Amino acid sequence: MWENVSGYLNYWLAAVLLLIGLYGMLGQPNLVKKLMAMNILQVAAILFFIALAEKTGATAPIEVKGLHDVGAYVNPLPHALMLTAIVVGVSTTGVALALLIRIHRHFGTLEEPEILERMRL
Amino acid sequence: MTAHLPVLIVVLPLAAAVAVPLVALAFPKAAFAVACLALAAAGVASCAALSHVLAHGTLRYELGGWAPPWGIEYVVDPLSGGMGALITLIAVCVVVYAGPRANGGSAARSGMFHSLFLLLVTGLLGIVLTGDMFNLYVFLEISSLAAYALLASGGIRGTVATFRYLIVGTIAATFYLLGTGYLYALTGTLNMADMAARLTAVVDARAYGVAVVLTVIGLAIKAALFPLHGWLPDAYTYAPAPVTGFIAAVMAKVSAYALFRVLYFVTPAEGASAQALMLLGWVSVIAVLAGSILAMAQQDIRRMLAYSSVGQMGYIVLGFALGTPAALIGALLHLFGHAVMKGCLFLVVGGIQWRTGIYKISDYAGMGRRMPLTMAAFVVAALAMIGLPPTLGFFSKWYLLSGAVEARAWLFVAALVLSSLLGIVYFFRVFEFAYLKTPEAGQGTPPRQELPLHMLAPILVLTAAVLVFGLLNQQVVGGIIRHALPGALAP
Amino acid sequence: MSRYPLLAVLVSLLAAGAILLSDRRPNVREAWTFVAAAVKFLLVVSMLPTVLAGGVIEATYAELLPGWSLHLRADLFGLIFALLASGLWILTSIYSIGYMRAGHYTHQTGYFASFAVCLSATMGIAFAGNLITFFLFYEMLTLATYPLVVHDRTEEAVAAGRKYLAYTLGAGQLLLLALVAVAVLAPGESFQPGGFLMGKAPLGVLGLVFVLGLIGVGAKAAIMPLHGWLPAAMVAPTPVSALLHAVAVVKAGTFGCLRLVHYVFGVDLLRAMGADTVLAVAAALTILLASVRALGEQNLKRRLAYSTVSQLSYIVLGAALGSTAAVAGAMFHIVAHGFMKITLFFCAGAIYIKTHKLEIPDLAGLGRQMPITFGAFTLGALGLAGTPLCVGFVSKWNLGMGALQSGQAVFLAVFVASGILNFAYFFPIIYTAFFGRPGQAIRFDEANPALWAPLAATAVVSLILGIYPNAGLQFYHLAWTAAESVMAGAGQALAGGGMP
Amino acid sequence: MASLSIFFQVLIVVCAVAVVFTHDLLAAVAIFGAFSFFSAIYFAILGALDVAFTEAAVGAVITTVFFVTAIFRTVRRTKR
Amino acid sequence: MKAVTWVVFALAAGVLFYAASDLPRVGDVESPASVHVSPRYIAKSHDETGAPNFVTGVLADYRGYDTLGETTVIFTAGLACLLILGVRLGAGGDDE
Amino acid sequence: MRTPFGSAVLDAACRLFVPFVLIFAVYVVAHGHDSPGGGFQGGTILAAAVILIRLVHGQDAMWGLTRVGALRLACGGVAVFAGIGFLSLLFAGNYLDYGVLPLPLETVKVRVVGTLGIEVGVAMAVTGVLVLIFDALTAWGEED
Repeated sequence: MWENVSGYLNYWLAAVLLLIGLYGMLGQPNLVKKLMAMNILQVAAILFFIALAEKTGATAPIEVKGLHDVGAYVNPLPHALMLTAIVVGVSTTGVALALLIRIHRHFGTLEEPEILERMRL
Repeated sequence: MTAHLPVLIVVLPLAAAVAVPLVALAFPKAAFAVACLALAAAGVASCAALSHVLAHGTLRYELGGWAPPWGIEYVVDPLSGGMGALITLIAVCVVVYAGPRANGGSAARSGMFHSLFLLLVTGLLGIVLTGDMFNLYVFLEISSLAAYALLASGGIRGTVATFRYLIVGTIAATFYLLGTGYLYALTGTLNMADMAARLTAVVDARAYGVAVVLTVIGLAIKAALFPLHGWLPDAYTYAPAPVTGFIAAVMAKVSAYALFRVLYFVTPAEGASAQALMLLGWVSVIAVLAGSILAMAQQDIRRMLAYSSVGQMGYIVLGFALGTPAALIGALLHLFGHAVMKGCLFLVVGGIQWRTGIYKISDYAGMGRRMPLTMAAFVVAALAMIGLPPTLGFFSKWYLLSGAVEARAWLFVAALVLSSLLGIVYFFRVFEFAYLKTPEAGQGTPPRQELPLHMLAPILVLTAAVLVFGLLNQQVVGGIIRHALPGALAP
Repeated sequence: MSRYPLLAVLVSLLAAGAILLSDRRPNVREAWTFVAAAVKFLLVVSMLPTVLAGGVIEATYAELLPGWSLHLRADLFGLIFALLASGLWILTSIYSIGYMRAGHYTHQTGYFASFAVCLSATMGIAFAGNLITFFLFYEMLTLATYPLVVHDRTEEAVAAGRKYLAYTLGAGQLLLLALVAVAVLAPGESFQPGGFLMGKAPLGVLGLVFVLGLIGVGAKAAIMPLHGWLPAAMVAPTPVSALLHAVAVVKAGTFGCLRLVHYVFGVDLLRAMGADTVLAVAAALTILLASVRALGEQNLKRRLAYSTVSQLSYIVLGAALGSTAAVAGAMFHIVAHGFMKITLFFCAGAIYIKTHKLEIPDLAGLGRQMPITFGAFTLGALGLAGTPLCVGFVSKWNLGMGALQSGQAVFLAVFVASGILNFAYFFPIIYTAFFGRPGQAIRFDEANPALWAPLAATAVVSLILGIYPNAGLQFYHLAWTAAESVMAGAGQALAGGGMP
Repeated sequence: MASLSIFFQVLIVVCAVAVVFTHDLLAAVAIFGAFSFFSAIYFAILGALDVAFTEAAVGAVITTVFFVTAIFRTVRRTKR
Repeated sequence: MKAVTWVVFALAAGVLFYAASDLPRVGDVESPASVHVSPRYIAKSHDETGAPNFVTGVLADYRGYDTLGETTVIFTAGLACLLILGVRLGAGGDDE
Repeated sequence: MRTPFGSAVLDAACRLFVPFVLIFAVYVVAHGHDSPGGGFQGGTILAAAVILIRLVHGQDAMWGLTRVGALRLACGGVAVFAGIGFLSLLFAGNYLDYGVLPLPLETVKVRVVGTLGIEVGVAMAVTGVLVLIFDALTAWGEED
């Protein structure tokens, strides 16, 4: 039973984080919250990729003298991809925060319903 | 040098984007020239690449000298080459239109504006040319971030709209990334061609279906396919004119292109992608009608055009969904044509707003006399949107219709015809105001306020393109688009 | 020579550009109109000998769709329409200038430019060698006419414009569908006498295509119930009503109808589908109902509009009857009705400019004050009713003969009944004008020569053509030859007969 | 090893939920930093040292600093 | 908005949990990802790129172009923030 | 920040701390090859150091990075990266194919040098941009 579950636990973790992130982004009225949820969403994607890279019994993808077996190292490709993804995440967060500050400067609030209400006026 | 054209198309605007802020600090006057030159150079490069591809077949480029699937590959085939040429053509027009004092006047700001514009172009070109799923994601993010900045550089309403777009866009990008992750998990590769070859073995996996769903949803959000279009109208409405002109013209189109790439060049024809296409077909029928109906309800001309874009994206996806050669030709021709037409329309509307502050349709009274050339361009482009001969819009609609008739998809036929009729209604409403109504009595005839040359010229170029490419559509179709069809359907 | 059709199309298009550029100089602007009209007419006439000798002048240009190029071809039938439209354009130009200046109209530049574009489109329709070329110019005509309909910028004009667009562009979409279907069934075919669709698809499918196409052209041809736009469009300045709504636009519709029936589908196919009867019945009903509606209209222009609706269906009925004489009659009626109806509209315009009256009771006594105008009106009206020695009689005789030839004598009765109705709605006008008692003391005299000269000319021409149908441009000969070519391959030989 | 993994998995989820449902934004940012930090550790457990390092530097430091800055510039509490 | 949120939420949840059990198990040495492209990175990275850290080898060399894209992304973000917030660059304020 | 958290203790801590951070950052960049780290991580740490200085000393710190400097650094970083790509084009290689650079070393070593070059570029860009973003977020009411 445990064997069955453990093999997919990481995927489920990623899925749960994704859902939390989605909920936060779509359901939370506060813009800062949305952005934090966005970061959680990105962690979910990263986690998913890292889980893909995993090999049972393998070590980190840095060469150890004398160990040349392919199965001995986890897959480095998803790691490289996720470094890029993290950078993308922080870039997006930065831009979003800039937008958010500008919105706050004008409306004095960060609650989406209030902003929409004032835009309608 | 020809061998290096694929990468030059993308890297030239990138290099210029890096240079422009520095140049703007040192020689404020030169920054605009650098931007123009770089885009022109990229345009020349993409046209050269396209003609080379048409003569000698697909051009592949191994970045870093690493053979795919280990390295990243650029693929210039007639489809991506054509898209590249289209993007650079419109980019050159728009950057000239924006002019050296774009966005608020100060040299540094204008330098940043142009730099971000170049980055946007870089991102879109990268998406178009890449043959690697993850590289596509990276360039999708470059273009998205640049687009967020440009869209928000207008007023506060634009900023709020952009924030919403950013949230939705990030969800879309994450979905795409996850879809890529699923595909990678199933095939172990990121290279599109390699992936296509390896996917046939796993078509039956549930994870494959999910991969397709995630990828398609991600790209459909970016392409603003109804009902995932929520971000689009506000974002298009409140952005500065050149930005909307460019983004409305090509950005959603590039996402649609990516959708086409994935569904026709990466995923196998049977299985989940076929079901996804069928679903997209039905969705796009609703999109075509809903977009047109919503467009009719708008008072703000920019919103009207934005909703019309939603409908027109439906046309394109409808063609993808039908999947017959004629329908695909129609969709791709419309991809091209709609970019030119909508770009032209938004540039006109933006120019009018810039000159007179008018953006309500009811305030357009007398505009035909105030800005005769600009409005003439609007009329031509609008007639093309409706799909009247001999404009480009007619011919793409022709192919879509004949594809739908061939496939005996009568509902699609009806949707296409109905949406043309709705298009007549909402565009002729503008014509009536512009040409038949006179402004408030007592104000006399307003003076002529034609746009300055650097704004007018790109508009007229795009207008001419609508007509010329319409009459020469067989050259475009026969020379490029036919060769751009996926293997089984190409001649 | 093979460039002439294209030149004939382009000359007025160029003129439109020149007219727009000479916005501020009315004399130069109108000179352009004249030059273009004259050049166009000469171009078209110079093609006549070749075509009469049995030749076809054609050229293809840019390929627009797979197999379908921009194909311009002057054949017998096309030339009839082209001669008529380009010839009448000269007269209408004179009339327009007089009318627009006398009526102090604004936006004249746009008016003349649109007019020129309309003529280009009409030429294109006449010379179109295949369906896509036809459709291209057909939509162009729709668009170019719109500014003319809404020329007055009044609420009524704008509403009429909307109605016009709703009918014509809507029908255009259906025509487009029919085109797409034809393109799928028989890719790249040009118009052929006798049609080319036989056997390309099951009859049911072809029938559907035919209905779509017929609605497409029928809206412009104002076949009931698609006629609603025509009376509404009468708000346009009278020269527009005269040339476009009596000749170019609606004739383009009927012309398209004939093209569709005889050059795309063919009589045999039509009969096989049973569509000929349906079409004939629809046309016959239109003839009668429109005549009755005309009786009820008190506005002169609107009465003329319903008369147009009725007369156009003569042509459609001729096409549907599908015997040589009927088709020849239909083709000749395009010419005949053109001359007669333009005379009537010119008269209405002259009356309006002079008196600002168009309600029929108000015309009382005007006939004696404006003898030329009302004399011409009488000639035109008599012709439309089919009085012998008038041009209307020639076409009606042929149509009647055609009805007998195809063994459907009931339609002869329709023609006769319609003739009586024509008398019924024209006679009161003429009677009121000549013998009515003027309601007020103001005396009017003849309008200026720019107005009465053209209408006198058309009236005289319609009289001459009634006596010598082949006079001048050999319209009658053209019509017969074209009809014979169309019917040559038809299953049941129905040739022969008709007028000497 | 498995129990360590599960411990961090639970921590990550708890932190994520707490981030979304905390009303004090500054507290939420603090929890978010912790969330990033725990995920970094978890990445390290999975053998992704580079990713862990980057996540720690970016998620736990830079992003958090950005959030704190932004919150100082705007408002600290959510309405609901 | 709320309804949309929940629909998206439910769909995403369903889709993700539906698919997860079909993926290669975490840690599977024979999964496509482990056997197709990546072995070369592990086996040859040191010889071909000189990087004993395979991730760096992949990031900076095999897929160096992605990293250029990544750098461009962050560069874009920097410019975007400046443009959005209208920050003046020079210490003296106006750089006209 | 117009109102830095300046205090004697913080100032001293900053003086003590920052040099180590800088050295560590350089180490991370340089050793990305054989240990976790690289341009991005190093750049982040550098940026963190600069931001620390900003926090303690405020915008007009004597040492640190001006805004224009940060922008130049950012542009320069990307330019270095893209420039190395162009250099490889110049020496008849594909874009970013470091192996072709004309250095008197064996190919693998040349690749290492090229990789190091781009890591430096990435580090510059990341430092510059993160500082720029921080500045943008903290620029009180400077908007035009």
